Amino acid sequence: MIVVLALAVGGLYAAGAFLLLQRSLTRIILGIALLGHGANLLLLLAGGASGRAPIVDGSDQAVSDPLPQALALTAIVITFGLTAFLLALAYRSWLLRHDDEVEDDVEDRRIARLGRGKS
Amino acid sequence: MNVLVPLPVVLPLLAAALSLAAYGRTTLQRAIGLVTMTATCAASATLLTLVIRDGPMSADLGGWGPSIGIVLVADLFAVVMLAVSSAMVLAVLVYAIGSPATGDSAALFHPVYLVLAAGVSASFLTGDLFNLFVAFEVMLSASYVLMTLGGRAEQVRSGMTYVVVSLLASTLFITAVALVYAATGTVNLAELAVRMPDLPPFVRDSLGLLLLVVFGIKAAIFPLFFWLPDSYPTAPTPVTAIFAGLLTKVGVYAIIRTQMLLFQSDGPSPLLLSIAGATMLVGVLGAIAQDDIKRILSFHIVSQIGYMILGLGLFTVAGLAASIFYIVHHIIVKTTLFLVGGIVEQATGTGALRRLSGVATRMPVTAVLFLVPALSLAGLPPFSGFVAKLGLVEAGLAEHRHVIIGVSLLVSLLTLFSMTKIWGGAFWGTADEAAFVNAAPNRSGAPALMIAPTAVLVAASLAVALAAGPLYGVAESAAESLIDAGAYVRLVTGP
Amino acid sequence: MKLSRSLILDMSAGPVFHVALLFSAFLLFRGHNAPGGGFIGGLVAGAALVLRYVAGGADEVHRTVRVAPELMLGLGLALAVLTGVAPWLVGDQFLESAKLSVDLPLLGTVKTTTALPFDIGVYFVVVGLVLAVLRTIGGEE
Amino acid sequence: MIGLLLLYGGVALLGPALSRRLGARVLFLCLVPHIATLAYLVSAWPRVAGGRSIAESHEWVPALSLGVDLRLDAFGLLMAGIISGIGVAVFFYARWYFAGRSDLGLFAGVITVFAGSMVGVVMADNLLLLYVFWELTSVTSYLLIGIDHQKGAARAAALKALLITGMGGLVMLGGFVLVGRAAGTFSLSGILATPPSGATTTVGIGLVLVGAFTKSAQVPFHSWLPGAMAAPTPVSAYLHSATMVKAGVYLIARLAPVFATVVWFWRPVVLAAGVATMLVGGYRALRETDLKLLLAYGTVSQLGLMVVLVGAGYPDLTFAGAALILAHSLFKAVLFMVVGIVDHAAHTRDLRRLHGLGRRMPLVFAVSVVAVASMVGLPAALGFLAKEAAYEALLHSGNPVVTAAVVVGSALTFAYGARFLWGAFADKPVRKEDDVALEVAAPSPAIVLPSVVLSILTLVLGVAPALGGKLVTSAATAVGRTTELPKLVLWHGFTPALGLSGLAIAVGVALFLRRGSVDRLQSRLALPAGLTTPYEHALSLLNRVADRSTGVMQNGSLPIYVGVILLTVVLLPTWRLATDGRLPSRIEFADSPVQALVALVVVAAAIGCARARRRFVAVLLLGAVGFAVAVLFIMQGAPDLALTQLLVETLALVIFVLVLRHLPEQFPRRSSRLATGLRLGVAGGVGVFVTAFAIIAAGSRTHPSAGDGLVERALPDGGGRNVVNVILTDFRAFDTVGEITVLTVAALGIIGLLLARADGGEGEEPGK
Repeated sequence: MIVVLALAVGGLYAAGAFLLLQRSLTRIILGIALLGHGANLLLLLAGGASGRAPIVDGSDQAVSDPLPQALALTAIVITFGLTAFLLALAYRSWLLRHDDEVEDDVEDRRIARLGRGKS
Repeated sequence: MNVLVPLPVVLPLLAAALSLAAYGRTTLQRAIGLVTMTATCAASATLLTLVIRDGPMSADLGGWGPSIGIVLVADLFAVVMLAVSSAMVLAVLVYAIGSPATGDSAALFHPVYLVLAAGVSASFLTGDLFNLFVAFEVMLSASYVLMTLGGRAEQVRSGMTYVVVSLLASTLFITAVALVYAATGTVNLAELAVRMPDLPPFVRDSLGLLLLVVFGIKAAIFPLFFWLPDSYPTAPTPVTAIFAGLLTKVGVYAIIRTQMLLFQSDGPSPLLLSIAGATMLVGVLGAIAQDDIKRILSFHIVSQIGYMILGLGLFTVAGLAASIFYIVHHIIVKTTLFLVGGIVEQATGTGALRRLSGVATRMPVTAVLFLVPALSLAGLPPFSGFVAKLGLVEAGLAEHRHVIIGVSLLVSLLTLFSMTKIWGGAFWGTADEAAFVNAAPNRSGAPALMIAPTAVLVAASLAVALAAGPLYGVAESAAESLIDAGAYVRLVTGP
Repeated sequence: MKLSRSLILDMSAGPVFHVALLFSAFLLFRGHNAPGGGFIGGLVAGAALVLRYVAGGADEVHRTVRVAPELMLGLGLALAVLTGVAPWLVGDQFLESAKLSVDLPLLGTVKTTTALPFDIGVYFVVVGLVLAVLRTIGGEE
Repeated sequence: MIGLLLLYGGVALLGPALSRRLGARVLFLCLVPHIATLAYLVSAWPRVAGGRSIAESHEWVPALSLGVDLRLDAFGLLMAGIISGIGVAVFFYARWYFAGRSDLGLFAGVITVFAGSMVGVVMADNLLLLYVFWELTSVTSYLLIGIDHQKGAARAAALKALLITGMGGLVMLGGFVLVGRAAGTFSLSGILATPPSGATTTVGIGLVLVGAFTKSAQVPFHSWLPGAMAAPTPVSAYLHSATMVKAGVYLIARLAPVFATVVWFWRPVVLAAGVATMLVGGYRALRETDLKLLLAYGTVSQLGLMVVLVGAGYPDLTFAGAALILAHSLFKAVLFMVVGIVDHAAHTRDLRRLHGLGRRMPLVFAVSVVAVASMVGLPAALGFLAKEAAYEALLHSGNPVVTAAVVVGSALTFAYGARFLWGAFADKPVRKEDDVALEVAAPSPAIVLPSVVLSILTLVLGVAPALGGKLVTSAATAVGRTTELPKLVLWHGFTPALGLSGLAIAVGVALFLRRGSVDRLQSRLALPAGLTTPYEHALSLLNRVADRSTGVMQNGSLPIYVGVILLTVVLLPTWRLATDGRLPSRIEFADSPVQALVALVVVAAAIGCARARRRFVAVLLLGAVGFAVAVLFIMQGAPDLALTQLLVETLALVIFVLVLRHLPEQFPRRSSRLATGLRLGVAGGVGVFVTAFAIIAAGSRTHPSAGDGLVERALPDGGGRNVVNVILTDFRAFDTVGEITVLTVAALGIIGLLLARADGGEGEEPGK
């Protein structure tokens, strides 16, 4: 494992996690996207050392592991589709409430107040 | 057999495509869904009988085999889950067609619902870790759409929580897959089972724990459960019902599958047992604190997951058999309870206990349909939940795990308490005719197409109790095959 | 807020769009042997549609592609799954591929595999998704 | 025997179906299984007399040792006879009690299930099966107590009974499994034949006792029984005097002869509970002004006495206990039915308001006198024989303290028995505020008939001990495994036992005559009203704990949920990694300086994105991350991946922009320093964890990659040179099918969300 790349993955995860912990939905989506980048890069790195593109052309040079590439490609596309959906959800939320923040659950808050009120 | 194994995935998927092509022609879409799901049920049932008779089967997709392509594995555990889940999908589909509340979004509902069915089947069948991720995504993406169907404000809000938490779990799943591949060089489960023991124990354990967290989020175990009670209740009833019955169980299935195949422990796992106990307790306490039928039931999902993890955590045949039986029982019973909750909501326009009263007087048939699964959920005899609970108690005491069994019995009492909260709050009391705004003028208060599948499921749960002997035998065989990871490997890689 | 539009974009959208579409088809067909394939082809076609959108808004996209996104998604998915199911007819496994040689009027004999119709299905689904996005998220002003 | 149980089940199903047509007459239908049971018992009597038994077995869940194993011996026969015999009387009574009501379908069904379960309890030879029937009686009792569920008090009482007995049941289940495991069998007869011993058994039996105590309303679990009086009178007469509450006594009687010696605490605990229950019940019965509650506490007291008698495990005491069980069932059922008749006739059960009823309904008064005579142990009634036998046995093998307690208990019994008769029937002055005109309707002969029959039975058995003696002796033989038993006799002569009887009666008479002083003493000693009982206290504590814990755990905030998940991810595996994890020895820093530079760009852009205050800046930086990652992909040798990444990133940017154009330019700023610090901490932990885990995981690889095989087979078998594409469309085409399915669904979701009405989509509200 190349340390620089592992560090890059770690950086992406850290930044993504930080954004995910926010209340603004836009930031949360950005966080998920960053985490997605980190995960895809990690997947690729899992294949081991870098090499020539895995295209069979008769040469003997070592090629990079194609399996993680295929897996990462699948993951990228899936993340893309779901990010698009999440953006649509954010947009819908904006249309309904004109707010970008993720609210707390109403019923949960009611019970939390009950719990505090009686104690 | 090559055709039969992928069929429970292929049929609903193809039907989803057709249903899309028939976009907006509701009758045609309904027909496609009903025909396909009936066929899927038949295929799953056939698989089940064949596997019981001849042993497990596998299918090499594309004809490639384990180290090149993706393998589907129909072992007993998988086909039991498949058979139960496809039956649930069909029953809830009928309910959804009968339910007036799903009318507006029918055009979208049908294709997406079928995709959900395909994703669930694929999750059970796949023998490949990355493909399991894909199957999860298929199932989850469909669940995101179903959960926000109609786009009401509260759905959008709770949908956010649900989608964000699920996406985080998916990213962690990819992370886990990547780390597993980095350490072993394969994503095929059978090959992983062979290679895992070669890893240093701490790497193996850490991978196991990471996967436990990943699936634990989907299964809603402690401390990863909170998204569930916030999000499930806001979806339309058929959607909540099928989520309640199936989605968390797919998570439990994945936990059991990976823990047994890749990270099997020699004796009871204190970690899993503690998680089980905490999950049971927080779930049932949450349920006691709630005031809404669907929210109470949602917290009970969490609580009941604890029982399933309890059986796994013992790592014995008896424990696993009890878990498997519990899962089957719970899928049926929990789905039914949500369907009944939906009937009450449909008739009265609310699920809030403080606004409900006298449902049993106005809708006696519905009351009976609630009572049976509610008592079963609390583990009271002679219903299926009792057999499941008894199995766990015997298995746990056989391993001298007295504390956790004590907790499970206590939780059982608390479950009963919170079921009586619904019964006493909504079903008993004086019936105010004006409150039953939408009630159909019959003894069930609901359209026949909502009542019929609910009644069939109640009958099914009674049948599970009655035929518990042979069914428990099946659960035991499934548990034995799970304990013997080598059998799985031989099936996939050949002798 | 309306996205800024330039004259050059306006004029080039038409020709560029068609070239991009052709290029996407090229990527789709060569994918089995060189970088490309259904995804990449579909994404390029999607990018072309975005260009069209930037030039003329959602209506322009609607005029260009009259197929409903739901239908395109359904067809793409059906094509991919049916390609997977077809081997059952000859007794093979689900998703088993076979090599084909097809005589096409202009290109002559093309050697390919059944992975191609599968990839075409993928292509359609990707384009369907982009269409859906542009019609909905892009539709509101 | 299973046929009988199925008959109960079948009738239970039929009842609700026919109730609309039959009205209250549906209860006649419920008599069928009782009569069938009685007939069966009569036919079985020759085969079980003298300690023998009949057994039959049916499989249910063999894997869990749960089978329908039934066994009938003389004790079971006595119990089943009481259940079905009293059942006939009470159901007949109920038909007139409920005359005119047409909503009895559910009632008929549930009470028949109850009766069947009771028969099951006394016939079950498998502990687990016994538990099945046991809990069924709890649930049916819940539904029966709550039959008048429009009243809040009925609902609360039903719940209380269910929770207390249900709790006991679950504890008992744990005990059963422990005992069964220790014994290696769940067969009751097997366990009694070769009893297990040791710590597991001791604990198990202790748990079983708790279950039996709750069911038979022993102190401190007795409070549900008086509450259960919210039920209609037929239910009280049947469940809460004759049958259900005897289940615990039954079980204790079965286990006592064996476990009184095996388990060290058996005798002290059982006798203490029994004595306490007897005294508390009797004391409270003297205070009640509601006739039904008076009887309820009387029942509590009698149950205590029964437990004392059968719980010691001595044959002669068991014999007396069996006689008392029979006698109690007969007289207590009558007394409850009488209360129902009085209530119906006078519309009150308050003994401060009732007066002069003895004159107005002499027949009812007469049966009550017989029943009370039996209860307090006056000669010529069955109860006298039972009590005499009890004193005999206590003097012979009992402990003097217990004997004294029984005398006190009997004195209390006499006093509240007299108080009952006086309260219900006597001509007495009534306080002015209570003196509402008492309109008394004459009861119909049919409703009185069952009481008359039972009273006659009490007298007949009382003066002809041989009739019931055979049954009681056989029952005690079956339980105690001994044949050396006394007999029921009318006249023992002037024995010490008779002396004790006389003493108890004398004290009882004194207590009754000085009832004014007793009342004053009791009200001075009484606990202040409004004090919460332990049950209420526990219930409110439970609700508080539930609210609080849920309020803390489930706080509804997404960032906290995400934070907990991330922390779990970091902590759980890290805990294991940190215990003995090592970094691999072979670590490379970077392939090339350019790679390091691009990696730096990735991280810098990611941090910039996380820090950005403006939405567009953040999105552009996200794009920069994407493009830089694509460069890394190319350097790693993944052109397809890089190309896909570039295109996806571009399209994603477009979608971002399309959405963000509607949103404000700046992010809202509201975080405290602490919150930001916490976020940074968690985020940093995640980053470190992933980096470390990645390096460690990759460093522990010993096997070759699956990808190597794919490269070899791509061209010859897959028919393509681009291995990645062959994987996607052929080797792992199934992944791709799933992937395009996700895309399809995402597209549908977008369509669904944004083409739904933008006004809030109220159209989806159920029922609109």
